[in-house]
Amino acid sequence: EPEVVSGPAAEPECFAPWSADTKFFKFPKKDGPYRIALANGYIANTWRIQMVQTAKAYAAQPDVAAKLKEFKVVSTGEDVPAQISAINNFIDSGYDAIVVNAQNPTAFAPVIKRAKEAGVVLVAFDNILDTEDAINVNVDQKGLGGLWGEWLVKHLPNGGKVLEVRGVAGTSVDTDRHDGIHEKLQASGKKFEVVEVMGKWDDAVAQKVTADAIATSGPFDGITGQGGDTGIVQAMIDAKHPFVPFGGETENGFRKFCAAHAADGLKCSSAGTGPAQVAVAIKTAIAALEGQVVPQSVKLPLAIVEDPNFKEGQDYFQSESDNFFVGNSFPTCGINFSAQEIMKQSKENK
Amino acid sequence: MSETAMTHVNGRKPNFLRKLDPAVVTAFGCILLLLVLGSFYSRSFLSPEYLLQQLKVASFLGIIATGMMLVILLGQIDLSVPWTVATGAMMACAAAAYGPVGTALAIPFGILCGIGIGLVNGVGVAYLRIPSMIVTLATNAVAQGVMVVYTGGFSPQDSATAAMRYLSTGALIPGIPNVVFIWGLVGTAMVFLLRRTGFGRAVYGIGNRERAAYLSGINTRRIVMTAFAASGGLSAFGGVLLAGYASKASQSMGDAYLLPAIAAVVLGGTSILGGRGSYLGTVAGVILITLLQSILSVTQMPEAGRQIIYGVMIILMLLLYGRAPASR
Amino acid sequence: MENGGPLFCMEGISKRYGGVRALENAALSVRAGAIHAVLGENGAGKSTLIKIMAGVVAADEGQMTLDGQPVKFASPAAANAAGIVCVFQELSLIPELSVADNIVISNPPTRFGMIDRKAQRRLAEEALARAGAVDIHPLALVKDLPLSRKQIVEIAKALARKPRILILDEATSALTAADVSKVFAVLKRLRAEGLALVYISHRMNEIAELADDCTVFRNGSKVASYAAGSKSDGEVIEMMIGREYHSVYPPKPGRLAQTAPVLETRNLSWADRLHDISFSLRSGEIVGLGGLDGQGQRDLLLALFGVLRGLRGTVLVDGSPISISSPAQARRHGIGMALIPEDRKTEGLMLPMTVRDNLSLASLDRLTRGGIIDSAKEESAINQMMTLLAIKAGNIDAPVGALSGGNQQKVVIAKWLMRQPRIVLLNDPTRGIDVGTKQEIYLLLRRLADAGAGILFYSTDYAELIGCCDRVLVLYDGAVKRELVGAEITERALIASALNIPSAEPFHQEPAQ
Amino acid sequence: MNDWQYRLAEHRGTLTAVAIFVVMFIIYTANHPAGFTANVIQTAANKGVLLAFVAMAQTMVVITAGIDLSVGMIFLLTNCLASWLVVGSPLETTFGVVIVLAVGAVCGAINGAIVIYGRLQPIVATIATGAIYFGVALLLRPFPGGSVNEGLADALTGRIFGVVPASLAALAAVVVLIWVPFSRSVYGRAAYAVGSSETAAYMSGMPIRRGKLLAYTLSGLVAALGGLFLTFFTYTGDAAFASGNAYTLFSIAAVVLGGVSLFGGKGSAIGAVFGALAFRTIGDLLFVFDLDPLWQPLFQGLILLAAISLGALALFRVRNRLEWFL
Ligand SMILES: Nc1ncnc2c1ncn2[C@@H]1O[C@H](COP(=O)(O)OP(=O)(O)OP(=O)(O)O)[C@@H](O)[C@H]1O
Ligand SMILES: Nc1ncnc2c1ncn2[C@@H]1O[C@H](COP(=O)(O)OP(=O)(O)OP(=O)(O)O)[C@@H](O)[C@H]1O
Ligand SMILES: [Mg+2]
Ligand SMILES: [Mg+2]
Repeated sequence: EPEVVSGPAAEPECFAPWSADTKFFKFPKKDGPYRIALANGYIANTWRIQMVQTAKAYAAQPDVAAKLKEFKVVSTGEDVPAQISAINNFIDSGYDAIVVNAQNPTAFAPVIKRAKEAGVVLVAFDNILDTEDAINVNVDQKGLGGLWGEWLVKHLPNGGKVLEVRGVAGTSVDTDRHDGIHEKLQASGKKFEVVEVMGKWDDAVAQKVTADAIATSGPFDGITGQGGDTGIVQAMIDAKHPFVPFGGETENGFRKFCAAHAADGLKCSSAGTGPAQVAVAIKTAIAALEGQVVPQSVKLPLAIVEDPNFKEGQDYFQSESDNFFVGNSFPTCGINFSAQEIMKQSKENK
Repeated sequence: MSETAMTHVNGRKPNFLRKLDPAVVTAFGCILLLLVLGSFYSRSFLSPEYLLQQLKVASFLGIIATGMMLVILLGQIDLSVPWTVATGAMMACAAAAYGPVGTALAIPFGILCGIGIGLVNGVGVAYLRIPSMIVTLATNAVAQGVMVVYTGGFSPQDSATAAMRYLSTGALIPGIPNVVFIWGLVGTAMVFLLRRTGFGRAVYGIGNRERAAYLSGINTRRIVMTAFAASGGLSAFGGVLLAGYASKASQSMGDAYLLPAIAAVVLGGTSILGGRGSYLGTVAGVILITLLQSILSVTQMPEAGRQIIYGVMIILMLLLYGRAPASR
Repeated sequence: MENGGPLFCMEGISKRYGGVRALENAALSVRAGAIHAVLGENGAGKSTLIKIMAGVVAADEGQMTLDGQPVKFASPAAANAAGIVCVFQELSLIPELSVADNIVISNPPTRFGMIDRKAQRRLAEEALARAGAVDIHPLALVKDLPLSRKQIVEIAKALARKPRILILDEATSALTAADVSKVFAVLKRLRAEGLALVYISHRMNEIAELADDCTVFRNGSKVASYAAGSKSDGEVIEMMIGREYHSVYPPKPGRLAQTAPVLETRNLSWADRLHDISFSLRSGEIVGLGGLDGQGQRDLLLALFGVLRGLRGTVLVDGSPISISSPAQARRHGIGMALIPEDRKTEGLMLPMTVRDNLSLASLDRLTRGGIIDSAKEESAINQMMTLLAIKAGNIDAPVGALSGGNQQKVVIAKWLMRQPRIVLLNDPTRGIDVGTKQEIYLLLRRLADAGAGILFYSTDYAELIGCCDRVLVLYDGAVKRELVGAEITERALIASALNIPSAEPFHQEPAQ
Repeated sequence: MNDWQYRLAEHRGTLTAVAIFVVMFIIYTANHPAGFTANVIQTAANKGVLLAFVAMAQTMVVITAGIDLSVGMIFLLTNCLASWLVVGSPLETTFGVVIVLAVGAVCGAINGAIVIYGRLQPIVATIATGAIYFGVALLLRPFPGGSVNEGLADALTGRIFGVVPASLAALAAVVVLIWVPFSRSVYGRAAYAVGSSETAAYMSGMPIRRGKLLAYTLSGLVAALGGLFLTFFTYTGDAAFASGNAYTLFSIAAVVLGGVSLFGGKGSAIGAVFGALAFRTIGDLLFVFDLDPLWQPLFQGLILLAAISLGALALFRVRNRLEWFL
């Protein structure tokens, strides 16, 4: 049972409250070292793999490792009940804290109740939980969409035709980002015509639907993509579509394109929250177990790079995979992973 | 099938008419209908650029569906397509990391990995007699597992080689993407295989009744295994080309190809029970599915509506020509 | 009962399958308390006629009356409800269900809406007993039974439905004499009980024994109806085939071939089904396999053809021991073996494929060069076979399933003859084949033998063994119990040794009848 | 052979599934930090029961020699519907449950009608209807949300007398009230018969269409029971495409592990239920073996491959090669 206290949090820079009325928790202090579990859902995409790698890398850092008795990761796939069961199992097995990238924000009410009763600290990140009873390490998805929307408004002062490549239908992340974009476009008062297609956050799908959209509804004056942005740019190149302002995610490949074609008009805003946010979630969990004050809802800073600031070796990595997600640093939390560190981690572990 | 066959029979139709299966003709009719319907929404649906673009996108599905068709003709199914596609793409790109030799061998290596998965499927189905639906499901899971380990293991190379890019996006003849030619080649080879070779006959025979084929002295197990290997190889080749199209390989590349490949083959008039079907039908099915997906994706309606229309359209088209004959 | 009008009457029945005219203005009239035999060569339309009668297919034209009232059956269930029950030529048993399930299938006993398994078991046992097959376990799965047992189950199933009109379409074709006589006893009893029976068979002796009335069909139309016994066999056969008819069997060569054996087995054993079988087969010789059905004859053929695993003993071809582990090896050059399987529908043919494809399927290796089919060669090979066996097919690009049973069987034989086999194994190849065709097949076998093939010939029809074979090996319980040579091959000798009656002496003294 | 040998042969597939499950579950609980406790079993049961329902639904179609690739989508659709309707007063809740089940049955009946009267091949027909059902689910729940009668939900996902998981009891009740009467009814037998040999069934005058239609309809109904339990388990509705697809594919795996023949005519939903529980236990084994997270998917794949290959052992007993082709 956490005690609801008043702020600020222990590391106010890092554990920034979501909003002014965010509650602060103080859990009863437990003696370390702790047993912490990560209940991941889907695993088979680069973002998730990178996230798991980052989690392991973070847990292996000497100062963190010293506080951990055990760090266990289980991936249960797309199936929500399996993830719920995983958390139940972690509770029954006596873990001190459970970090979760939830497959569904609303489905965990019963298990949150159980965690609370058992005194287990539950921290959600990326896909967070719709609750006030667990700690959420939050990405402002709607804010992210807003950022892209603003970028387009800024670069298309007279409005225009915008291609919006959305994510996976039926998810709250997709809905939030979409709403954010449209709110800003509308607020501008300019005339924007938006063509929507579903890119499923996947380069191949996004490339295909973009190609179709360009062929049938193009050309566009601006583009925004929630993911699969490398594929979107690729489709523009294939279709010889002129480069236009683009608000998109943080894929390395996308940023490579942005850097290379900025001069031709591919003016990008690349923003998002990399997989490294898992480290913040783990850090929050440890802080909570140590009895420090933490906000119920932590607001993660967005990693933003905008034209003309793309720098090789820092904002993107020419020699790394296109699928790699950049934006792995949260300086305010002392978390700073380089691409190399993450991708090589398990090799050294062997 | 053979051109000199006219002697024996009374009143046979000329060869070209006899070959035209009404289902295939109707399928092509549906394609035209779709385009006309689409053109009400936007004139550009009839533009040559759009049509070529669709043909290009259809080629990937076409190549994958070719392998699927071979397996379906045997009365089997290959559910390992998604991760075979991904494995082919990822391994081809991975090979490119190993210097010029690796780059040169990238494409064959990717295909070879697919053949490997196909062989496991084939051994499971032909020699261990496990239903294909479940072996291929399991190998799909294993391939996924291997790729996850691989991606996480060490900084993987996943950019397509220049050759892969050329195959997918280049145009030997200006205007017509190479990949369309490749599909044409694969398709021609498949038609030849099915119609003119002993292997093709045996495939149809096994699909109709494996027991009788076995008792006819056909090495049924080897043929089934070969067909699965070919399906794996073609899926992986599809993956390699997709990687060329997208300039890179990624994990989820193949997800969007399993159900459409099955639907395309069946929409083309091939019986899911095996032993019956023509490649031309599969071509029609592939184009139908590609067009349908494309048209739906650009119409501005909620995803729910798209899904419903997609399902209804497939059922309507099947009802139009894909029905089993009435039994009385 | 005797003096009543016809119970069931069909008139002006026509049925077309695409371009094929199966029935043209056909008629049939059956009366209660009598057995009505329907005769006709393969493809005459007998099965089609009774399928219409039983509601399986719908006629294009024509009327049917039952008890003088016009009737139309929308489905087999409707015909059943009217008391018409049929034992189909193609078995209509459900392979994955048990014998008991199958017997009560159309009208199972229920309690509280659920099938009452005890009652079902009882009914099944009764029906099996009535059909004279107490050896079949009601819980056995149908798919595990040999064909002859399946036929008995099928008959039991029909009996369990308490029909008014019972139709048997070649229902005894796979049965041995012993089983047939049990079934006949049942049929005669049913006749006495006042049922109308329609009986289709190609075995003239069965017709002679059973029938009261006969109707002959040719080319989809009725040729004649007559009271049984009023015409000689020869006349009947000429009506059926529409031409003159001579002795069924070709003459035997007289003395035994003295060539070297092409095929020999020494102490061949398999599981608990085959025991120490040793025999030899010379080229130019037709050796019969006799005995009751299910005494290991089929297993022996399969064993020789490389289908069975775990064989013990030796098989020699041309004097050298070989081991064959698949049909692919068995048919190989140097061995040149062919097997005409038992069940043409599941083992011999791909029914939906064309006649052409079926014919060349076993010879693909010979018709291809570098894996590619040589169309000209294929064409000529097919034409040769079509003429040689006089296969009646409207269109060789039509599915083989559209041929009549007899022509289908010819396709099975033809596809193997195309390879010019040196050793031919035949597993009851004339089952369900009309006399005309049979005659052609016997002639063909003899010609094959004369051309140097060794033929091993299993038949459930003793007359065939007597008429065709130079020698007969009689199997009992998986072992060769007796070898009959030349004039020793008589019906009595066959039956006696089939039943494994120890002293076969008396038969030797009597001259063959 | 005597009676019991025949009966044993009849149920061999089911018994094998039970054996596989028991072995796996023993390995699991023996290595679980919390051991064989009511909590652990309840957790496993709640997760397993969902797939068990879907697998049971799949079985009903598979015995007719069909396949239902929309079963996961019916599961999603009914979940989304339940998250709207199964709330409020007991009367409203009951009403909601009835509607949800009826909608599931209608979905199943639509599949059946298309396959039977439209004479389409089940595999594509259900790919298409699956898209439709998913579309409707998405209309109902554009994003996750909704609620459920939590009292009922907790009761049905909790424990009876503190020991027996209520969800297991519900599953058993469904088996007894739906599967057993169906499989022993005339229509159930017709469904089996159609799966084994459609022509023979037709020639024998069985009510094949009604048998098939009933099988498809009940399949939809049971899938809806699964969707209902998903709602009880998660308190929400969620039209997650990937999850629906996963359940469809898992149900095929479960059915095969449960000894049901994909060629139709053979097997039992009870086998499929144990197949589902066994399949779920594969996932649970991840807890008790300390595997690198990235190796987990491979481990699961390999176990599945191994489990299905078990059936191949029977091949060594086959002495007549023709038995390969049954
Ligand atoms: N389903 C079908 N499709 C096409 N043609 C058919 C079909 N069934 C029967 N026929 C044709 O109808 C004719 C009569 O066939 P039917 O099976 O009635 O003959 P039958 O007298 O029973 O012969 P058999 O003695 O060989 O069984 C044959 O020429 C056959 O090819
Ligand atoms: N294998 C088959 N061979 C021939 N006809 C078939 C077959 N399968 C189905 N049919 C069709 O089935 C129809 C009747 O089937 P049946 O009587 O078994 O169904 P039912 O359940 O009684 O249907 P209903 O409820 O509509 O009366 C026939 O009209 C026939 O067209
Ligand atoms: Mg007949
Ligand atoms: Mg009816």
